[in-house]
Amino acid sequence: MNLTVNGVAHEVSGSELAPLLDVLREELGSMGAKAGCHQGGCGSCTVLVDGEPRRSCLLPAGYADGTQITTVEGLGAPEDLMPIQQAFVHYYAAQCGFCTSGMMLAAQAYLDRGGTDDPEAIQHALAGHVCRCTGYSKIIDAVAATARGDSFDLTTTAVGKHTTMANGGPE
Amino acid sequence: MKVVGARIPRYDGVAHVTGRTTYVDDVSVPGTLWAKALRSPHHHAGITKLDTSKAESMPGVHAVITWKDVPLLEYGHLSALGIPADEPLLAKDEVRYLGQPIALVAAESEALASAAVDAIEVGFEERPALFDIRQAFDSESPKIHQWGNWYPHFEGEMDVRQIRKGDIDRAFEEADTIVQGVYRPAAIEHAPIETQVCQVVPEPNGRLTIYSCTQALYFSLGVVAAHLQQPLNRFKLVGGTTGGGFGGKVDTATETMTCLLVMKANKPVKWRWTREEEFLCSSTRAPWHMELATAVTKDGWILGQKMLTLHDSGAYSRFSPYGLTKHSFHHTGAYSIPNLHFDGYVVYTNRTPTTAMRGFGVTSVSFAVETHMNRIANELGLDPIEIRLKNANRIGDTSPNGIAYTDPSTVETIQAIAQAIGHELPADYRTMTNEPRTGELLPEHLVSQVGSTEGH
Amino acid sequence: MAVASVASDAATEILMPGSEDEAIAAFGDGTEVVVVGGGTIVVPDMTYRRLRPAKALMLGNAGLSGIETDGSRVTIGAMTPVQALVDLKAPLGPCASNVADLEIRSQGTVGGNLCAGEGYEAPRGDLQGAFLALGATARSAAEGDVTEEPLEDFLAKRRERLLLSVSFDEPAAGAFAGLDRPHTHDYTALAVSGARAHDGTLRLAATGAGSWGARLPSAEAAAGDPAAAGEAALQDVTPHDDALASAWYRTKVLPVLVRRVLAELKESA
Amino acid sequence: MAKHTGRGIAAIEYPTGMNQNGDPSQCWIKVKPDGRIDVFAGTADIGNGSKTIQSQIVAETIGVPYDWITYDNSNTDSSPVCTGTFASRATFVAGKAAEKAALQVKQKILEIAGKEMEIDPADLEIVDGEVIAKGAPQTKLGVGDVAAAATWGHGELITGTGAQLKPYAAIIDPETGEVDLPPHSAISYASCAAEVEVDDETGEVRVTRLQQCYDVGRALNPSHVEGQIEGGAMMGLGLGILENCYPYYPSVEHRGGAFGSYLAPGMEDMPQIDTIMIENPSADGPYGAKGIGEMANNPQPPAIAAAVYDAVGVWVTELPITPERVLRALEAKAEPTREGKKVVFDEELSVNAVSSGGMRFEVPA
Repeated sequence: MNLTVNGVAHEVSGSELAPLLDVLREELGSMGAKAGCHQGGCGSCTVLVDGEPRRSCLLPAGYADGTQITTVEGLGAPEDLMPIQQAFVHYYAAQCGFCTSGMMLAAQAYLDRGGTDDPEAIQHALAGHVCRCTGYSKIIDAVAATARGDSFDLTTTAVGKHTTMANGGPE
Repeated sequence: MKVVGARIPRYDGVAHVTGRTTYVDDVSVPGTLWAKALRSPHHHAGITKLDTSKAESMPGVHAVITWKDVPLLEYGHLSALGIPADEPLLAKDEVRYLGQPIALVAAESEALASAAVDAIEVGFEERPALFDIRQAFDSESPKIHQWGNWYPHFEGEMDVRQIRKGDIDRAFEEADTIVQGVYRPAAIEHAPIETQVCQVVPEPNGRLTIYSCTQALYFSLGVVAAHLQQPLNRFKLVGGTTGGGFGGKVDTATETMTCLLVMKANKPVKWRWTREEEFLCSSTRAPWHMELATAVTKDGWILGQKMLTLHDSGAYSRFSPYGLTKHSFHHTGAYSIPNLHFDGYVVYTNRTPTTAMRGFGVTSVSFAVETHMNRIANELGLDPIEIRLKNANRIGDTSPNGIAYTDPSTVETIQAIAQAIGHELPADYRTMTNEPRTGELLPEHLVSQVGSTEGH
Repeated sequence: MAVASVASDAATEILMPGSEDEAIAAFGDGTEVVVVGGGTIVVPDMTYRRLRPAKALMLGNAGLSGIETDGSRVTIGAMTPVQALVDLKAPLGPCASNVADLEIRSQGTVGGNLCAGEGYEAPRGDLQGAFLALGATARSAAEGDVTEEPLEDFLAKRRERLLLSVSFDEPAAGAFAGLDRPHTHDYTALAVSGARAHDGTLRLAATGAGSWGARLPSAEAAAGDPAAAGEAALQDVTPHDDALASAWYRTKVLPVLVRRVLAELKESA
Repeated sequence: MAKHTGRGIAAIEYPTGMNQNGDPSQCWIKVKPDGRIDVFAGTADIGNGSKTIQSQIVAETIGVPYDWITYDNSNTDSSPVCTGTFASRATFVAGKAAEKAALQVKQKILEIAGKEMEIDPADLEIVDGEVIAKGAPQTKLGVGDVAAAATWGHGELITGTGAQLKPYAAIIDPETGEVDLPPHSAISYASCAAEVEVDDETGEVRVTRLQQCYDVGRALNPSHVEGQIEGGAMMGLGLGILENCYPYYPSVEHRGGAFGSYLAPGMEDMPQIDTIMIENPSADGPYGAKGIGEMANNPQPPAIAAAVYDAVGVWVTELPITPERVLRALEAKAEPTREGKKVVFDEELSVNAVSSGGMRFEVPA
């Protein structure tokens, strides 16, 4: 099988029925996709296959033969973050970070197909991704801001949309 | 004050969004073996046979461990406090919950490790299992542990956690209404997206490096060292970056057993639980059983409360006694109740052992006391916000163990919510503060409970 | 216990046909063959060692994908992703959009969904009800023999035959009612599909009330009185307990969903 | 079909730090020759923000920019003791240890700067990475220069250590629960209003809005606190209406082993979440902080239960409030037993309903 991962071509032997996730992590040492469940239930292993978001724990590696695969490492590097990455930093949209790579790749695919900042559309697009930490609201804000084409100040983070600071807080 | 109070981005934010954060499963050490566990297929059974010889002789299998390999088989979550342990690291002659580990295998691939687990010969004699905590609590039910179904090691070797305050009989006698109810929140899975995982690497100097997802590096270090009867510096725990925990990763569920495999195989070993193991075998938030009876006056003063709490610890106690004690200290919720009678029991069942989870011991109280409060308001025909403000903790009011509150903000948070939902409060409720009770807010029945905040 | 390992099994022989004919030939009489559509069911079942097939027939390159319309006749290839159906009219469109989430719908196939074995924790085959309500036919092969027959007949022997496509006539009206299911990593606990054909034939079918989709002939017969039809539906199925809902609950709610489907069909008439 | 809306409220309290205390956290800090700060602590970051918050505390306390700090909690060789990240203690207890260690570092920087500048350290302060003479801000020396002088000139290592430990509060009377010391550090408070929509034919409950007010003590990083509160709200929603390891409790049948059968809240379960933060500083947490991470999932379940009652007139007191439980309650239309002044709900759930021995719940009347 020929898998091109983040622009680098690899020839991989082994079962075409092995989950792409295991091939990425165990054979190619690409650790960006996380093994959260191996059941298709959490979304943390999502990668882009020819630009389409796929659960790599469900996708037989043979079906990725000849494709271009993008993992989180294939988005921007730390010094050259893509807008969706900047948005996740600015909106404080990650806590433990374990779901983040899958969540961002699904979000990037949503943006690539022309997704808007409509919260319901974002919720629908990312519905199968479980985040146990954030309660999702900052993730939705981050995706919406990216869809709007906002630019992001990475020295600070955004004020929560529905927050009120009472009795003389910093805001 | 520029940094504190500022909306600084996460220290690890850029690493998270670029996939550079290294979790335990991302540590890649060549030659690492995979671990798999033989787990109990029964909720309660005697082990009649355990023969690992076939598994041990399989090519590619480097180590098999059972209870015989553990220097100190029983070391509990609360052993550091001098409290006796009740759970073996690996089952010896009895299994008390479905999924309890009996043996572990380290082999050259995950599939091979699974095949080796299947090759372990094990025999069981099934025993009756108890799941209804009310039945397990009943003194006439079969016993899960030899000493019975109640945890027996509270202070003074009592098998019940008690709170007694004021004169409960008088409170119920003087009440206009007594409202009783039963509250039962469910067992919950922590479900962090990262499952339980560790990787142990033997170092040339004889030390073991333990890559761990623990929420508590030093606690887990102590647990490993105690089971293995080694000094703390035999081990280096590497971690600090955890893919979610919510209380479930304080359990040190994988580290000790993986060390034992490494000590036998002298090769690195990784043990990553499947999501199914995480759901079916890892500890959960406990299901609780709480019965409340509250003595109230017709104008909404709470005179006294009697409570029975059964905390389902599952098969072993783990942190349950700690959780129940915390529960008892907070069992009045955000209110001042002068007369209390609380009995709480940690009850064993044949469920997966339960453990700490976000809000440990008090999430249950919040559900019981607050739902009960809403029922009381409803029964008395009173406004649920006003009855709360009236009974809310104030400066000088005392907790169930008689400690005075120094600066409670129950009143303020309730007022803020009333305003947010547009609930019009009468002037005297709108202007209330947390200042010490006086006048109409200090009826005769509350006088004796007021304490001193000095020295706290 | 059933907590198995995450491990791929190298022992499985992989068959990857490049056309429908090759697929039919590779399937043979189906002995020891596990058919892989998108992989969303087979791959995790293999990962957890619930399934260890001798042969796996991977259909990804066999064609078999696409939706064709010939007049009012619609034919959907077995390898068409579920996501391709979401914009179709009720009951199929709303039923398809209720399946899992976007990523799984885009990978999972119509054939895989229809032929899924019973789930070990929850019902599978969310689309079965919608296709049954449409009176769909199934084109399938075994031992080189290709036949087309009513979907119900095919479903009864779906392990022995290779599904190639399903066809149905566009209904005059269709409706779908399922339990609200916002957490999308979840199977349909219970849903009812209904369709009225241009000749006036009314069909109703349920998913989640039993191990797989079932027509509701008693409810169809009583359709003039929605309340009676709802109760009658209970004669056609044997609701079960699983992780998502109890038999008791399914028994309570099936009549409600039947009534809602009939109301929606009446509105669109 | 009939959908009904309802609203319910709840108010709660929750302690910061381990119950009964006795749980140490420690921190040590060293300064590199260019003034950059290395912080070592054993506080795991489980998403709760240990790395961020402790770095902020150290930067603020010493008086240097946040990006001068490196924070290392990676292993037990380099870090001192920390009991761990649980019991809402990471910010409060471990953060206090970091503050104490940073104060020592600050003092040493001032001492060496005093020698370099020939000014009494008491007359110096550190602002934004520079040591400044109080009242004469043009007289200054960079913290980097001070650290260099310490290293190359004075032969000193600038370090600081901090340990936070509140003594264990013992139960001195197990009959009454009396303790010898306050068993908590700080206590925090919250209230919540939940709005729901209930379908009375299917029993389905949707939470449409959560309005919540938390006394956070001091929001050391408001975005972070929001994240804890919002994440907790969704977990509380899960507790309230979705999650259950044992769907047929107390039976263990049909326990879900997958995200497809265990209902963790997803993005489409989200209600609107409004957060009000009150800052009522704690007496001894770092910069007045309290720990609110855990309590964030406590007030929603009772508020949701009350909202369901408001909507359809039934109390569901077993969690989660599943569609089945709502339908069963609607069908039963159970009224409490009223006898004299007693109003008794849920008799069928009581231990008294199954007791064969003497274990009953007796209430005086």
